[in-house]
Amino acid sequence: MTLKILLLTAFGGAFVTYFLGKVSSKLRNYFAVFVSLTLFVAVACLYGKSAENFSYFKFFGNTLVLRVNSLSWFFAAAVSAFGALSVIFSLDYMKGKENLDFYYMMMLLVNAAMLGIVFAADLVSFFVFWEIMSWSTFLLISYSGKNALPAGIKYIVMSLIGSMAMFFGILSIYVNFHTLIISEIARGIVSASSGYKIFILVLFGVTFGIKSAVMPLHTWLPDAYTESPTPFSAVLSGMLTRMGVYGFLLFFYVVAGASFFFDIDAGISKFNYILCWLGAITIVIPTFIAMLQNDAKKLLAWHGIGQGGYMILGIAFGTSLGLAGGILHTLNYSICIVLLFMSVGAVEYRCGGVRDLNSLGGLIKKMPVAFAGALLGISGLIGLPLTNSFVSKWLIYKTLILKSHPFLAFAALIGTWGTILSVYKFLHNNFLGELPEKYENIRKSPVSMQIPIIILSSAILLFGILPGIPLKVINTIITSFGFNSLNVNLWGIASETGTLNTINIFTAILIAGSVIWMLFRVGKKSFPVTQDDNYAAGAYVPAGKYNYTADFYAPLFKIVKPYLMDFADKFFGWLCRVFTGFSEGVRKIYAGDVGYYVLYILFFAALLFFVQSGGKSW
Amino acid sequence: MAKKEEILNVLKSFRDKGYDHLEMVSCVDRIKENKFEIVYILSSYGENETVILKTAISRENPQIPSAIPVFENAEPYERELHELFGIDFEGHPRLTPLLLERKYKIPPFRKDFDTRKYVKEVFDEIPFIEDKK
Amino acid sequence: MDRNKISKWLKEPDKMSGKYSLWALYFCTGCGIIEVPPVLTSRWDAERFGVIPVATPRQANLFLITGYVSVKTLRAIIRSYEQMPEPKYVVGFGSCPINGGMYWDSYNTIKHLDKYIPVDGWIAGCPPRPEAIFVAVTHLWTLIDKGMAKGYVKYREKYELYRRNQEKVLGTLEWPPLFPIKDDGK
Amino acid sequence: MVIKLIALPLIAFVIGIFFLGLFRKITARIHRRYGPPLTQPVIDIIKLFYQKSVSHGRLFDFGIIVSLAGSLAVILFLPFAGICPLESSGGLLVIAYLLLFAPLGIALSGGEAANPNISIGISRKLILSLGYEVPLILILLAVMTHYKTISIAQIVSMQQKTGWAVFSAPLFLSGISYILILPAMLGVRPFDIASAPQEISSGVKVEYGGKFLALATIEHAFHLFIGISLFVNLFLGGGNVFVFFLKMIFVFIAGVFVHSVFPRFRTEQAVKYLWGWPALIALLGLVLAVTVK
Repeated sequence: MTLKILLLTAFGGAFVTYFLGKVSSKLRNYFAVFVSLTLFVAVACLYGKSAENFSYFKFFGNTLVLRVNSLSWFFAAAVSAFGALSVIFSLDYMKGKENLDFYYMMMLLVNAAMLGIVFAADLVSFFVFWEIMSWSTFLLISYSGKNALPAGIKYIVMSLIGSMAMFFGILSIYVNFHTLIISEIARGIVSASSGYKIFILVLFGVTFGIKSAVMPLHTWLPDAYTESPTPFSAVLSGMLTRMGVYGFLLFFYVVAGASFFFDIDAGISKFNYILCWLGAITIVIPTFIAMLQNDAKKLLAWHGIGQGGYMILGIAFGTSLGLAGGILHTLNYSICIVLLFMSVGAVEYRCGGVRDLNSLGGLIKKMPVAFAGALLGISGLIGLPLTNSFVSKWLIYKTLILKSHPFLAFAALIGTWGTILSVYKFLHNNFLGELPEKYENIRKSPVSMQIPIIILSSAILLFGILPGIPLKVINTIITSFGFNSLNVNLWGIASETGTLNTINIFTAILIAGSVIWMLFRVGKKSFPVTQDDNYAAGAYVPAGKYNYTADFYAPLFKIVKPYLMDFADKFFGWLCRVFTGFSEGVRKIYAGDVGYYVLYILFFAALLFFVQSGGKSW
Repeated sequence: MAKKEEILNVLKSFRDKGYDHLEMVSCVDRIKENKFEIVYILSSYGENETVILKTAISRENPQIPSAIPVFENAEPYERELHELFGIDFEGHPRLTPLLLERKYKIPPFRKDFDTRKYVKEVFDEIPFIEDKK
Repeated sequence: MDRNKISKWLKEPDKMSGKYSLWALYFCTGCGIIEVPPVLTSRWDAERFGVIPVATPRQANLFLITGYVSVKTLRAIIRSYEQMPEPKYVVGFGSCPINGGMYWDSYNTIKHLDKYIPVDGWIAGCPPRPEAIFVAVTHLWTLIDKGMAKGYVKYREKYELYRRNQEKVLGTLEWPPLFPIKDDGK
Repeated sequence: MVIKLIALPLIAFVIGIFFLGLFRKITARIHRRYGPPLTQPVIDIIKLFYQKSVSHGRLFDFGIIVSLAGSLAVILFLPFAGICPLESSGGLLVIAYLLLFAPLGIALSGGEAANPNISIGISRKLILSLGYEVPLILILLAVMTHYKTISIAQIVSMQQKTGWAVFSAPLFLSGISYILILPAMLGVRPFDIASAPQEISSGVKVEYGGKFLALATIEHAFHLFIGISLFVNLFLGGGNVFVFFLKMIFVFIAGVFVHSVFPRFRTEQAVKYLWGWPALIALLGLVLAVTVK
């Protein structure tokens, strides 16, 4: 019964928070933090338990079921952890904004809905929680009004398309198998024809593809990430978008079954390769588009799309190494991007809402914690050795190379180098370079922002040096899918063709670093100077005259800019305009004048009469 | 030679004739006549000809309308003349220092500026820094 | 390499390495700079002596002032000199930085460079021949050996006087003093 | 093991510094100059350690240490004539990633100095690295797909059976492409846009003086060593210490010749060049490596 209580706490906590806010805002804040932390602890206690099937509700004769296994635990832990951290982060960030009761309620509601999704064992509760999540997300995205409203609408329209696809899928499954419980469907689907299976997978693929922003379906994401309040951007990018990945895992490997999923190559040219290539495209194009962005959050948003491609690639490729890499990358990427959004949030909070990369700079001396967070975050996003993403990316590359798919591997590796360029721009233009004069008196970020940043930074390093911790959980997930178990130890993976040993890398870098540090100490002590004392061809250049941040990659843009366009967005915009035109046309018929309607009724009556008589009356 | 008040009209008429390039604005200090001679050098790309326009202004009250409304590129030349000769260009948007680092009582290019005296007063007054003995 | 040199290297590696690796910052002030490209390139090849041109004062330890110094350039020269790391040596090149040369009565050219920054050596001539630069370099070596090229030490010790001289010509300098100035109540 | 761990960086250091000296000497001879003595880089480094320097903050110090430590770590993972103390730790992919530490460290270090020249230098460096990474990744993938392994030691040992990869059937195109991008990887003349002394006052090294510059010079020496020894490992079949060294010198001298006769590319010219013929040849090489077994 624990799951039921857990979900009740989650949903109940959200509503209680709203009403507590009417009493006292301080009480509301503490309660929100308390609820989210409780959820995290409760989820953490579920570690290792699995297959706890029980019904909690009857729905038209079908029992609705919750369950926990290693897959749902993995996602639930991440959801509750990021939820708690972003609520803590909100405390200072949202201070002084209006409608806070509503904001906190929605934050908790989104978390609760995501927990519901991962614990749901039947498709009805899955669908219901999915819809709760979509709608509360919509309300949070358009929370700040103005530009946020169109972004929210874009999101909800895309999301509704996905939901409809899922709805049809669920109906069709119910008609065919007369059950909605996932494990029973999985048993039933084995005997279904392969055409039907593809039909189901495509329907659900659209849903989850929209949610996890696979390339042609990504258009909602950049605006939504940019416009929503930053703590929620973190949740949105960290976990909410990754619900799509959870959906993919669930339907490809649990519902459809792993053995089946790779056998479709008889009919169409390998279903999973199409997904792989979509993933590869999703990696390359968005990371290059990200370089063009000047809005810090938008830059990160495009990375949200791009890094999603790695997960899809790893999952769809589907060897035990690749699958482990894909799932691990989901977690790793979430840590990094939540951290980066929080650093942006800290900067935004202190600089009065500015996140234009062309007008910031030099904040490292003022906000060292936010800088450290951003540095580790971008290292993680790149996948430098000793950060967490290195391991997951290594797994994906390796499986692609060893299975002789170098072109996919090329897309993935080039994506990494594109990532370096854009995230370095992000880091440099925010924190390095010259400090503008107006930010001379900025203070450090508040403690409520520092705590999540420090926790996530240490998580990056911990999972980077000891990747065995998450890999052990992931190993149980992939064995439950029916794949071979990986030979995981605490600091890496041993396999027959090339092993990964992070402890070796760690010691090598540590020893090299300390030797160099000693060498560094041997030299004459250096003399600290301020940024004013800088070589400028002999001239003295005061602060504020010295910034090179605009057009950071100008020479490259001359070459690549003509080829970098968001074609999907343009296509959807065109579709939108066509529909608007169509609706305008329809509106001319429904003009709102009673006289017209009477005319229409008479006309249709005459027509009906004519049809009824079959033209005999003439 | 043109008159001081008419200089803008004259420049404009030359520009309309096709002398559309102001090569430079210069100045000569006619100290004996107590006058500054302002020299405008215009040229025409089409005709490949150069025209030199001159006008004279008094030394006590060195004022002349700025040529910027006609030729925009007169700006730095006029700043330079303002700095070196102390001529006021009426209507010039910014007569800020261009070349010189120091302030001089008499603008240094005027003929009554005694450089030797100035050097003795300023540069030679600065002491050498002796080594320790 | 003879044995004498080896023992020298072991005794005072700082002096020896500083001697044979003079990285020069050329301040292209006047006509003297025209003599520098032949010095660097194939004809005279300064790299034999370990002299190479560098682009920024942070890396240089030899400062060549090649020609007259106007008031405006003086500001840049002081700035560059202060940005050079110690030990650093200054060589005035041509007669203009020595005593004004042909600009001895100019309203805008400072006459004696060593009133504003310490100069370790002079090369006379208007302008000097490229060979003179090598003579200067080898002479600088002996000065370094004997511990006589101590301009930077002098600058540190008498920074107040130098700064006062600089401010007499340039007005108040924008940048803060390099070394703390003892305030003696004046 | 421990002896190897200590010996390999020392060998790399000596060879790298020797290369720096040789570099200046050969360039001088091509210019018909006498040139500095071979020991000149050593003298320079000693001098730089005795010189004072300025520091712009903690990251300024930290970045250069990270950069050099990254290069040093790469050397520990890269076999030199069969000597490789840390072979079993991820192979070529780890090296490709560890190579990122050096530019990123310098970029971070320079970033704190707030000098626009540095920012321009960093941006050029990153763009150039993106430029040569495209063909380089294609080349590395071709090699890894052909030999079905990501371990360099295995690649070398397989070449000793089948002959040098640069002359073998499926990989010769990749080898050619590697030669074409080698100057860009080493950062020598047609591609020294990131440290152009004339335009941007030696780019990222503007604020480096004293020990910072010394460490940066050592990093450059290591970088020369890594770039060339990677080529010798992957395409020229390794060899024992003497042969390996001979092959390295051979490749290096070819690089110096290119360096001393070419002027500098503009950034976009460099990228256009790198994404042109070298990338095309590398792509063909990859296709060949996938199809020909």
